[in-house]
Amino acid sequence: MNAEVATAVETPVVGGDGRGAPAAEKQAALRVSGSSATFQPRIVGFLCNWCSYAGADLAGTSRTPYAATVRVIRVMCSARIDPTFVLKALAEGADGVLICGCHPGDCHYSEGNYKTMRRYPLLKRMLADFGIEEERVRLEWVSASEGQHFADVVDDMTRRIRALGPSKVKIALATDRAER
Amino acid sequence: MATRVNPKLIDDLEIYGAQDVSKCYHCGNCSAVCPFSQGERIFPRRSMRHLQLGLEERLQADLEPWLCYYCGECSEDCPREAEPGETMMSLRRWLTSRYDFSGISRLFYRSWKAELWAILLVALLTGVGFLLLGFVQGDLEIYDGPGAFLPSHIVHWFDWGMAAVLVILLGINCARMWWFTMGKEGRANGTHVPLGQYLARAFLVPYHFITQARYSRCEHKRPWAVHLVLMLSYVTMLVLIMFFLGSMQAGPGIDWRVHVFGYAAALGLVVTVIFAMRGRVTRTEAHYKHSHESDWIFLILLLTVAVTGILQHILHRAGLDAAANIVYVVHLMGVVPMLVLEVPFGKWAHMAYRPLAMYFSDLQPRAVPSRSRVEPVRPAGASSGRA
Amino acid sequence: MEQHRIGVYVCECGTNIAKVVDCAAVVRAAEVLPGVAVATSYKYMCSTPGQEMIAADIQEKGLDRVVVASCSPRMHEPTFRRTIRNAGLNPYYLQMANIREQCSWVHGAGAEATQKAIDLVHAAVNRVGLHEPLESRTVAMCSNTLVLGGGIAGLTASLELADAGYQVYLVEKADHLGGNLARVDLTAPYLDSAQDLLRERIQRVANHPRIETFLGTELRSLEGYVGNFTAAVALAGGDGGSGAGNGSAAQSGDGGGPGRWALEVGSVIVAIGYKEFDASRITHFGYGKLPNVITSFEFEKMVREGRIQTAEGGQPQYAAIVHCVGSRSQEFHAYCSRVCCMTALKYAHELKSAVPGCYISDVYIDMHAFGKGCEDFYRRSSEVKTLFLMYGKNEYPVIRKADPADDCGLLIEVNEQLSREQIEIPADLVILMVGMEAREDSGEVAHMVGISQDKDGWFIESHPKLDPVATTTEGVFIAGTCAAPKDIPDSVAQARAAAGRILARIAKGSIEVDAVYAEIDEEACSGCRICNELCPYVAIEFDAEAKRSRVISALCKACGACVAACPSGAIRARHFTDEQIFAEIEGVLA
Amino acid sequence: MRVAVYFCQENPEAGGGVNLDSVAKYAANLPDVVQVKSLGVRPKLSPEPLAVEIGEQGLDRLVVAGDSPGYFKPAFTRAMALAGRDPAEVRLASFREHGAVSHDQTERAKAIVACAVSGVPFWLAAVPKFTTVHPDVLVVGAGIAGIQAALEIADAGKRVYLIERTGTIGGHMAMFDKTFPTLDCAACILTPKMVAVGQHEMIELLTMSEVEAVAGLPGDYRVTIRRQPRRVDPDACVTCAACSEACPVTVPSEFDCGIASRNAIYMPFPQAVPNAYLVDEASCRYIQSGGEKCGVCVRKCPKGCIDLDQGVELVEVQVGSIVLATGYDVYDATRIERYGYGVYPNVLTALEFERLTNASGPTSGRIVTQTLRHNKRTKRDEWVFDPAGEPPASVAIIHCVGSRDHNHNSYCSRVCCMYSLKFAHLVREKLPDSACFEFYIDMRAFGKGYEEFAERIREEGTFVVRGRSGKITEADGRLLIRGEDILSDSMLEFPVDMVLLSVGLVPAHGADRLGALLGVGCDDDGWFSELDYNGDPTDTERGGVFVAGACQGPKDIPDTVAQASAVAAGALRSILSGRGYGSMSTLLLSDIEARARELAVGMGPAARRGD
Repeated sequence: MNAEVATAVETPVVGGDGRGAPAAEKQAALRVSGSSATFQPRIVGFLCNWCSYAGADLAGTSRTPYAATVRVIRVMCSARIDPTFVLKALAEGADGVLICGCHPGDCHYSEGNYKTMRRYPLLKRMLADFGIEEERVRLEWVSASEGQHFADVVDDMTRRIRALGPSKVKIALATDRAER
Repeated sequence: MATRVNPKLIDDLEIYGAQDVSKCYHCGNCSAVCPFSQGERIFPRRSMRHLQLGLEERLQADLEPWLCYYCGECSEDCPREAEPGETMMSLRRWLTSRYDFSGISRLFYRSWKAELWAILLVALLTGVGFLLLGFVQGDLEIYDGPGAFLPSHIVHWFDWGMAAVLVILLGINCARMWWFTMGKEGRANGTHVPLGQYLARAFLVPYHFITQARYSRCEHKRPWAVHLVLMLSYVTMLVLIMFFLGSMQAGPGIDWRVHVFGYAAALGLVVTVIFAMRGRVTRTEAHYKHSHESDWIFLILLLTVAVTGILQHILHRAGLDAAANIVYVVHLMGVVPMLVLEVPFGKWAHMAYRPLAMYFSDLQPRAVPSRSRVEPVRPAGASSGRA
Repeated sequence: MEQHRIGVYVCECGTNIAKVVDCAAVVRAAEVLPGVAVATSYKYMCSTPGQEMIAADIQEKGLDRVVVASCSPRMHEPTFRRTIRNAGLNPYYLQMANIREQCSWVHGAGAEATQKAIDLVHAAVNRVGLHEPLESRTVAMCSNTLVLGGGIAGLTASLELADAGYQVYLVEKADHLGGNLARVDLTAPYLDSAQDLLRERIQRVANHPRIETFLGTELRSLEGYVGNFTAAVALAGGDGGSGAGNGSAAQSGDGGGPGRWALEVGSVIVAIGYKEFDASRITHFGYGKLPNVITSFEFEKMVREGRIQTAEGGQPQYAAIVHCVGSRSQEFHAYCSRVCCMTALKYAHELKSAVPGCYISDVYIDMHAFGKGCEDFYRRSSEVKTLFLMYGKNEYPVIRKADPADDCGLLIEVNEQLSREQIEIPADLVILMVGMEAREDSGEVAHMVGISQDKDGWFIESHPKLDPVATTTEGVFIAGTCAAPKDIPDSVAQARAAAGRILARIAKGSIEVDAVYAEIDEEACSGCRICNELCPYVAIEFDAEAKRSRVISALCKACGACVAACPSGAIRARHFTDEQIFAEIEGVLA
Repeated sequence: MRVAVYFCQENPEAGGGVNLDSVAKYAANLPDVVQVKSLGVRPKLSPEPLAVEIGEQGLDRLVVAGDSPGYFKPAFTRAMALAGRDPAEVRLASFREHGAVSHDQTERAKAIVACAVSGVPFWLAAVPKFTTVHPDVLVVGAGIAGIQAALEIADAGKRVYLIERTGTIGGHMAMFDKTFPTLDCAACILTPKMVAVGQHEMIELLTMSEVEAVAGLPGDYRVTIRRQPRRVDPDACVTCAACSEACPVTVPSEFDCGIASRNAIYMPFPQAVPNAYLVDEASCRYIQSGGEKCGVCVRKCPKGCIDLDQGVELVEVQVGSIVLATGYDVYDATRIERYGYGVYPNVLTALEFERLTNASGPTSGRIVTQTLRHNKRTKRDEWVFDPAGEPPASVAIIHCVGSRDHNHNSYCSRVCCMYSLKFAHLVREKLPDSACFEFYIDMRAFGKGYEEFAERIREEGTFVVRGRSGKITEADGRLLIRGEDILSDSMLEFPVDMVLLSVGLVPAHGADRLGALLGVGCDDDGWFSELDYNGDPTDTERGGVFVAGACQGPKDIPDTVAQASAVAAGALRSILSGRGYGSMSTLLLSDIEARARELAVGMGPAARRGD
């Protein structure tokens, strides 16, 4: 009931929007730089709760625009990110996977990110075996104070993956569904 | 080349009346409320700044102090009670002493005792001189006509002599003013104002002198009215004495053609002077809040002259010629110091400096580059824009 | 998988979300997802009506899972957990979708943002179905507190706690109490005695039965979790400093040994203060090269010793004070050090008093006279004819030696902003107001107690506005200048605030700790012990007979490192299970 | 030890405080004191002759006494050094700083001198007797400070009575749109706390209430609270708005600073806590007509929870500690004619703009200029903020309105610079094509992340002008603003569409009365006086009474919250230890003397370290 009362007053503001504008421009820029203008990649981001997720939040609070391509999944620590998560994501049709953790030495759990660092090369090798371009998976350190950095990472990754085009798995899945 | 700061200058200016300038924290309020602060001429704040920093050269070249009429609004609105209006007033005093070649003005402003003694001395000499003149060639019982104690033609010649002295003294100081504000400055930034412009705009001097047009643009109108009346009365009196002294002194009949002006002027003088004195005592209006000793000396002197002038006139009409003559001498004892001391060296000099300042400030933008070197002296102000 | 009754609540957050994300569309998309019983949007979900709406639906419509799509869970997860708990649902039956910080605030209005929001909601719906009812445990709260740093903040916090009747261990790295304030003579703006203030605190601390002071001592490690920490402290760098206060008493139990103590504490207050900026880093000022260019603290010493004089031993006729040395600059520190302006004015007054004839120039950028009585203090210093000169940010004044002809030793050249003149200021003594910096050891400390630092090295509070003394690590608090530059009153207030938070906990006797931790399925565990070494909190013990590993849940901080590493997949991270995350992945990519 | 006492006054006005002669007489009779001198107001001291005097008298310790005697200390310190004595042995006896402000505090002044003479810090010797403390706490004022303090104490399991003058908690913060420098919306971070207060079992919330009388002693106060009738049962009300829709009266809304209207029965704002309607006695037709007219809301209310005849209620509570968090009001901008506030429709105060730009405000956060509307009821044209109104093409923001000005408030209001910058950001964000000008004197961006924020605003393209604008006049429908742009050495005079006045903060009305009731002093500007500026910023002269937030002096949110928690600490400290401080006024000179004497033993010279 109260919902109606309150929402009745409210009508979303369209236009005259300062924050929107730069974001839009940016995305336009991304499009032209990308190989195919239409293709909007889907990136799954695994962010550690203490640094990177906070960093992504900071990008928000400081209104730093970036491509709307990443879908964030929060984990307590980058060390929690099981290689199978990455493979799962790719298998489900992600065009890329972004893994973010605290900078080496800053881990909330003192050395979780070192474990991540050690696991990463192995993961890459695995991907190579599956014939997945290694650029589709990326490990980045983003601290709680690096909102801008996070935005840059996402934009950069979006650009690269656009260049690569949709992931094979995804295409396979698509055709697969088409046949069924 | 950087200009050296001189933190001692404000101590010096204190003597000229600028007591609170150090309080200013430069919010710019005063410049914003002042209707005259426009374009290149930003004051009082900028002048206050130059004073705080002790940039004597700059201050000496500034015309701004003369462009301020002390309506007092800036002082009323000042958040720090830094009295910008009074600071401008003090700067005018300081400038007067700077323009003056003789150093007398500086002496007067720094010690009112000296000023008083000088006035008394000159008055005494005048008194003695005229008494001698009277007793030697005339009769104390005769005020006017043949055998007059002080024959008008002699006094008239004397007046012209006075005027000449006055013009010379004041002329020199005005020339110095020109040099400081136009000549030297012009050289500094490699420009000069063409003579043609000087001539073309010359009318501004009498214009501003007579009308006080600028003053009328202040928010508060009354000070302007008072000042105008005072000034006009004074000028009228001057004209009468300089050109119609004969018919002025003639009597006992009243020659309305001249005397009516005399009465008007005298009335104007007395009323405005008393008004000013009242203001300085009650201190209700901002521009009367602070009084320098020189202000009082000036007013008292003017009042004496006016009153004695009227008195001798009345006595003469009453047929008490002897008394009239005595009062006449006293009158002259006031007039002479006023002319030789106050006008060139004291507060009265501003009646020359102010219109000149208007004139110069009008000319300065008309300056053209001199053929020699051309380079701006001020560092170009960084744009306020997207800082 | 059994059918759930999930409620999806999309917050418009005024227009913060609604202006970019088409909330109605998100609701429509959510409605059709499997298990979703209710989907609606509202202006402010966090408001009372918003929360009541959820509670009502839980009771009336029999919801068993709740998804809130709004701001970051770091902001409101506790709020909504409380809401559904009060409505009789297990608090962990909640999942939030962050469609503000990570969507509406970073993307332009349009289909993309809305689609992203839909995906995030989808993921949340998928995940929440797999949530398990978890119970957060309450653990005992140890009433002892460890205070790091014996400056005014540390002293004040210690006294506050000890006066309430609880044990405090005050650990100071230096060989004396008082910190930076011990070097100060008078405090701005009332010019009261800093030493009296300090003497009062130190005296009370020294005589307090409940405060145990460790001088010349530093923290070596901090184990455990909120309410149950074990702090290892030891004499700094082995050398005893001036001995370890009265610390050699009872506490040197296990892990002890000479000059080492293991302290059982429930909370930690970090109040390690600041260090001053090294003025020699700014070459324009010639600090260290020109004899009469000194730092604020060097001048402070002169004042205290009553020897305000130039290197040549003469009385300065001209003195200059330069503000913002190392602060508010691009090359050094972007931030304002907050106290220098008032300190500079203090010096102006002190100079006037000790060297009556001295002309003082104060070279500043903006006069930060914001505190109680400060503006008045500023006015007074201009009344005594302190000459204030304004220079531009990042346009440093240049100090150079004067010619023998000049009546002063040094000249400061500055582009004076208020007159737009390039001017030079005579000076015999130049005081550089050096700013504040994070201490070198702040990184170390941060790491040991598990809190984060911002780019300048200041400790990050858990919320800059509403939680200025707490940190992301439960039970660890920050106070005073180690969080950011601060003056004495603000430091004291913060110190008390930290003490207050701790007293509140102690008063309750116990604290709730998160129910999220790892657990080992003993059937599946192969006893390979990989996890044992992996755990940074030694929270995994090995049962020799059973040849199985076991997690000590109280110590586990749920990082999940072991989970990812376990070859036999025997370890589950509660609330972050593989299934839950897989479901989330499917959700975002559906 | 040979001690000399010198009296000097910094501030001529404050000199009128204590009776210096009797203090001087007293000082002369103190042990060790060999000489007492009165140097008068702002004496011109030169160290050299003082040094000679010190040498001749063989003085070991100097005491400088008066209001803010620190102004003269360095001269004495240097004199001591010149005379070859220990320069640390110059002690201050600061009267004003230690609470000896008025004539009747001459005894206090004596005590201060006694302490200084024996080299003991005053606050160490002057400790009032401890009292037992009742565990309940009263918090006056439910802005962010009061809310924070109440929550902290209540979370410790102690009972809190939180009283608030208006119909809802939240205070000024609830009116704000965004908060500097992080720009997260005030509602987002405040409402959870408000909700928590509303739900907390240990918090007894009394809205529309004020302190009527205070009896009892520190640790055991009996406070009578005057509770204005809400006339709506907050527990029964479901905020269905049936009543307000029926209400024939419309008056300006306080919460919206009068830029929007409300009914006589209304909700201050949707997230109000308690979340219920209330009746404004002053505008309700029924009440004004003595029950003759109207009363339609009662009939319309589906739950029958409106009782227009409800009367005032006096509640008495017994508490051990009292927290003052009464906050502030904003300066009345109409007192500065030259800004034309109240004359020109588009000259707004800061709070009005907060509401205008707030998503939950009358224009749903659109920044628009006022439009002239014909009001059918009053048959008059009125200026209103219409969501469809014309957005301003240029906005000027004037800092320090009523602050830092001898003619108004001489103090700095501490928050205006930052919120003005925030406004600039909001304007540029919502109206990217608009021009925005900041007229400031000093940009006081001193907090954590503030300077960076200021830089960001400049980069965003706001014109930041150093120079306070002097005047605003109207020229063909626009506002003509005139001021000096000092940094570019030019005069500015140009038209804008909207002017925002960054009005300063003044003590909340009635704070003085409350202070009088509780025996808490106020400083010259009317803010509550803390016990000690540096050492005890949240305690007061009165035992068990604390001050938090802006009522003690202007403050931003983080500092306010910190103080609120600090106050919670003070209250909890005394509750948990069962003993709290008594009032300073109960201290006898003899007690302090005695304590100072015993402390003097073992009280070494000043801590001189870290060089």
